[in-house]
Amino acid sequence: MTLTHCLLLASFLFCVGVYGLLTRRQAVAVLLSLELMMNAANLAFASFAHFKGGPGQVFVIFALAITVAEVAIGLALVMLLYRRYDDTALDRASEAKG
Amino acid sequence: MSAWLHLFTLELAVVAIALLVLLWDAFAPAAGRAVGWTTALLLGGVFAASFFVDGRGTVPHGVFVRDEWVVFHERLFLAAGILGVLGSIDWLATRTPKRQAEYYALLLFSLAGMMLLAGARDWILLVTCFELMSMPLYVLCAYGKQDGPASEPKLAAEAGLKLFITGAASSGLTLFGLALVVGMTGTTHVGGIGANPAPLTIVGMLFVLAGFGFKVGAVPFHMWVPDTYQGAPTPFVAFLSVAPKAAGLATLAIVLLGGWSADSSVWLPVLLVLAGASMVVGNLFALPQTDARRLLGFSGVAQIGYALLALGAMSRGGLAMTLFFVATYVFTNLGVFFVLHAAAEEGGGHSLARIAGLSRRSPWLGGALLVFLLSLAGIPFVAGFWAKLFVFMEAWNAGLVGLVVLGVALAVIGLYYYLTVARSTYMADGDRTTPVPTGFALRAAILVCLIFVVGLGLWPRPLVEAADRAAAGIVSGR
Amino acid sequence: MNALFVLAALVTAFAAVLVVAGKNLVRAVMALALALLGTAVVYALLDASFLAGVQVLTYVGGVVTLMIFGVMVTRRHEGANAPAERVHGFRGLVIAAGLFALLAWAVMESDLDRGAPPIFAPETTRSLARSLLDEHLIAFEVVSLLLLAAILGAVVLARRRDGRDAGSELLAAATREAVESQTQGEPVEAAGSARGGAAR
Amino acid sequence: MNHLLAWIVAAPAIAAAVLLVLPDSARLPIRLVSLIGALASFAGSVVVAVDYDRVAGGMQMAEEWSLVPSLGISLKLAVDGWGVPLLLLTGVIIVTGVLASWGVTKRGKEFYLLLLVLVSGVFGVFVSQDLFVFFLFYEIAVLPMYLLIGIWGASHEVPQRGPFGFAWKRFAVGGKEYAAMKLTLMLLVCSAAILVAMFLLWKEAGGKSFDLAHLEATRFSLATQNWAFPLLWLGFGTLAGVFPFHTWSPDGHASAPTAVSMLHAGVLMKLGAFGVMRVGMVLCPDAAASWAWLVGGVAVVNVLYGALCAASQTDLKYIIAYSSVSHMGVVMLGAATLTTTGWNGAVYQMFAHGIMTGLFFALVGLVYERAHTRAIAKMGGFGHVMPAVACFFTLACLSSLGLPGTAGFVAEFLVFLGAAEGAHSWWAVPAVIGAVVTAVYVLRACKTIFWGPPPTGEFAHLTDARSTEWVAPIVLGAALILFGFWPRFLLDFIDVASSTFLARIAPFS
Repeated sequence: MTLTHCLLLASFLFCVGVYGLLTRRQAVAVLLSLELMMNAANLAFASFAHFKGGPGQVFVIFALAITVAEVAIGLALVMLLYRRYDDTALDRASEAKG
Repeated sequence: MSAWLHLFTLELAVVAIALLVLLWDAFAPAAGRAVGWTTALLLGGVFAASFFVDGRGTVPHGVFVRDEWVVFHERLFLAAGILGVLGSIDWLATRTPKRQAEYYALLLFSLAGMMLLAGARDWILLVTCFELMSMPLYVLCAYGKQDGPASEPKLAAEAGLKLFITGAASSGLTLFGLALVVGMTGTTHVGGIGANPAPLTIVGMLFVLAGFGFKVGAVPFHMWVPDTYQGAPTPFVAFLSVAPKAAGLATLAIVLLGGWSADSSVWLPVLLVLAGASMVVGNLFALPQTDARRLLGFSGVAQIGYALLALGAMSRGGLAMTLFFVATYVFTNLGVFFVLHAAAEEGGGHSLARIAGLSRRSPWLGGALLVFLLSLAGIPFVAGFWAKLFVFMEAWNAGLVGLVVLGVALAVIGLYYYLTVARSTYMADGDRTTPVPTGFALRAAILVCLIFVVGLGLWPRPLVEAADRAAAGIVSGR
Repeated sequence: MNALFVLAALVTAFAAVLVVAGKNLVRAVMALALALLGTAVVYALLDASFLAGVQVLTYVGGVVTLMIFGVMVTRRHEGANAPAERVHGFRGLVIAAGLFALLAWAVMESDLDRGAPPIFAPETTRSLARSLLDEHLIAFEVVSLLLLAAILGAVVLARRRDGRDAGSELLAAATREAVESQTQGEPVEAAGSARGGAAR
Repeated sequence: MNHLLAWIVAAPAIAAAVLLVLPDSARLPIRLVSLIGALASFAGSVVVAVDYDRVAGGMQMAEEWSLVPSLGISLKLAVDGWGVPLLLLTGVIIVTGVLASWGVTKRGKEFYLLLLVLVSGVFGVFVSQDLFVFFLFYEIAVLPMYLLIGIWGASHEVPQRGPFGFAWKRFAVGGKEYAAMKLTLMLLVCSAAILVAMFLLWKEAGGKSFDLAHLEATRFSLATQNWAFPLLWLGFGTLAGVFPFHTWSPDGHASAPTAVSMLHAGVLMKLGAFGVMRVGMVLCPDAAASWAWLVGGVAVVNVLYGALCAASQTDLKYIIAYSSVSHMGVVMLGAATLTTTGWNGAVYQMFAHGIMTGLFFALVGLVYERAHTRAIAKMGGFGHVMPAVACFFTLACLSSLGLPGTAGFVAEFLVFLGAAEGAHSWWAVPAVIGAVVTAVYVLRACKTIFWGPPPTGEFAHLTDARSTEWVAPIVLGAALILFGFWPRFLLDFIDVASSTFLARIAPFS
């Protein structure tokens, strides 16, 4: 177990999240992908903190709080959209031209 | 109390107003315009106080610095906030008379986030302030959800979700990038990056920049802009289109010129490419638009390109002129959206045909719109001219001749679509002839914007000097 | 310890892939929970026991529950078998793979594992708490504002004009559906899965 | 009198500001305020002409306010020998223009407001001694055109023909909105070019000041000059109708309402030529000398091509508009000679053509208001029903073809003389041919419209000029003859300035 390994794992998680973000078209699934990205960031913070020291963990605490707030807002928006469209597929939610 | 609390007087005041408004509504729900006017007046008081509160200093550990830079931004954001509140009063009072307080409270939270952001010199504070600024915006974007004409609430919810997803994704990018940067440098201080040529630091910083790029709506992170502008309630779009962008640019300036200037050879090409691409894409995509708000969305992308160009000059003068540009853009764009809102309010929809014959119906509104459009286009004797001019000059001085020529050429293309809007206003005949009904608050907001745009056009010197003082806080020397 | 890390890493990565690859939203949420748990194990291996605890409590306990709630609210018609629609699959794959290649290159190039371990002062839970309330006090306060704004925003979004909240609306919808399906003599779940299968 | 120049520039603007608060319905007050603003400027110009010391020459009546010290922009006003006749010209044209458009009823307030703002800009250009302020005023003079043409203009009524007729219809070519947009965009693209050139010069002169005197004192490197001069030539020259960038001008002039056509063809195109000479040639003398072959060659093309185009038009306004292109070619030709005689001729031609074309457009507007057509083929024998108009039109035609005794003769004669003196004496030949072609088409137009058998049918009851309509023909016609017989008066002013400026160029040509 080295820093390189941990960072590769974090990078992998992040890129999987990016892939989901780009390809999934259900709002909830997009939220899940976002969670993966945030989690990857936290893992990277913690890995650096363990192997190199420094202020990684305290950053994770703040990142967690931010994530939680984002999830709350995100889900509320998803529900709102669902009420409007009876569906959460983003492609159908496309009144805007362009 | 600690010795540094007075540095946050204005921010605390803004938060206090937000809480006051919330409590007022909780215990004595007030319909009508009382809440809005109170908020606006109290914010006005805070704005006035900013000229008397003379707190300059640094918080222990250097996480927050209040200097001329912060003072300038505080005033800019407060002005945008006051105008944003003023512009919303009539709309809220008629559309959602029972649900007004939350709107103002959220707006004020966002405002507090921006004001703190300008002084943050620590990654953790920077990120949390950024989120405090963004989070309420997602909600406000969907605020008009249950009201208005048939197609509007759907658009508002969709706009909110689009803004949220791009915003959250950019936060994810920023955080991951910061993980790498903070890990490599071992400090959360923004200035701690120094000259650190390790690939991981550079990749991390590029991630961070991409995250901020989303927020300011620069190409290629601009795709949310037109959709959101079209969908969200117009008085809010007015605020959204200026204040967060100004805050995002301020952050970019802090990070790039304040923290990472040692490795400018890495990010400068990226920044310049983004600036050029924003100018090109924004101006060209605005051409075929028929919805005024989408048109202004792309125009906003183009304007960000000009601002980034001045930032790319990497000098005190360039930064000062970025600030000047942003400040004029704030007043101009607020004004444009307010006029559009006034013109479209009675029947919904913002296609260019809606404002046909506006100058016949309400000559003052039409004239104001013309002035704002000319300012966006950069025509002499309105503020936007000096803004563009200064930006191009500083970029020229920094040797970015090619981009300046490109920018000048594109500015002319920009003129075409701004004139198209002016043509609808002045030459086309609309189906109505009665004056546009506008509330007092909205008229006041438009008037204030107008005074600033024309006043700065005739006498730009005070703002130039203020911007220069502010820029000295980030970039020392000439 | 190394074996445990490899196991946790593999589980986490596999679960992450499941999150974005699966067609079933509920399973995707469960996979996310697994990925987050795996991450918590890695935290524990990284001597970040406090983080591991927080991860399990807030993430797995809170966020995932919230997600499932969200799935349920928005997917009541199709039950658990919501089709996961997907667009630009190839483009997304290219971008993600490119990004990973860039990151992996940067990680390898930076020569991270050489030199003495902790270069900077290590963090303990005590130092964590201290820096949280000393150096980062302002950020801490800002986060409290942020959470207040988030709560306020969520309430604003979820509330309807007539004053009913999302919960009562959900309840009403579920009741209506149950009544409908019973009058058709068909259990709710079966209807959902049948429709989900058709969509597939 | 203190700040005389500032008052001349400000008077129309102040009148415009007063208009802003007047109600739309107050027709007469609106017109009176406009007229007073215009008259005040004109009176100021006359005072300047009287007070200017023709023997001493140079910049006089200077005044200065600092505007943006960090860039060295200041509002510095002064008048030189070239400025005096052009101030007089502008004053005359705006006064007669306001009177000629006395009958504008559609959105009258806004019309006069924009007209006055535009004139303010024109006055400003002629008296600015700061390059940047020069540019600012130039922009003010150009921009209101968009609305003036777009709202009050008239669309082309002769149907589009020819191989590209369908395309012209598709893009509404000939429509007033098309004309307005084309004019504005072309001129603003050129403004951008001017701006770039300005900054090239400013930077090399030390980046401290835009003061023209300061810039003149700098000898710019050849490379800078060779970049800046073509930019300035095309930038300003487009407004002067330099071929092939003249295409905005016929469309714009033909679409614009009477007073705007008068101002635009009469004064605004002169801004372009003035800019090329005052900024381009004076600040970049070496480049001006080395590019003179091109400037002059294009000017010759202008003269000939404009005349031929005018000869083939069927729309009266287009004829006059193309004749402006041709006559502005004469101005540019005079400028390109780089001789005192040629420059005197160029500036004199600016004045003479301004007066003449103002008279033309005033009369065309008058005819159009009565006959409601601009197609020559439909008209004929109008001289029988409007004899005075016919006389004045004939006078303008005679000046246009350069008949001795009219101002046009003096100007063209000086230019041709200058061309013969200069380095490329063959220029005089095609230019004279152009003058001959001009004679053909103006006389033919004049004959078709005014002379011949008396009109019948709908045109039988046309009337001659009335009340305020008399002012423009009489004043402008008198000026044409006066300055045809007494060129000394203006040439004294012009000559002293031309010699001063040429002194910078002479050693290099």
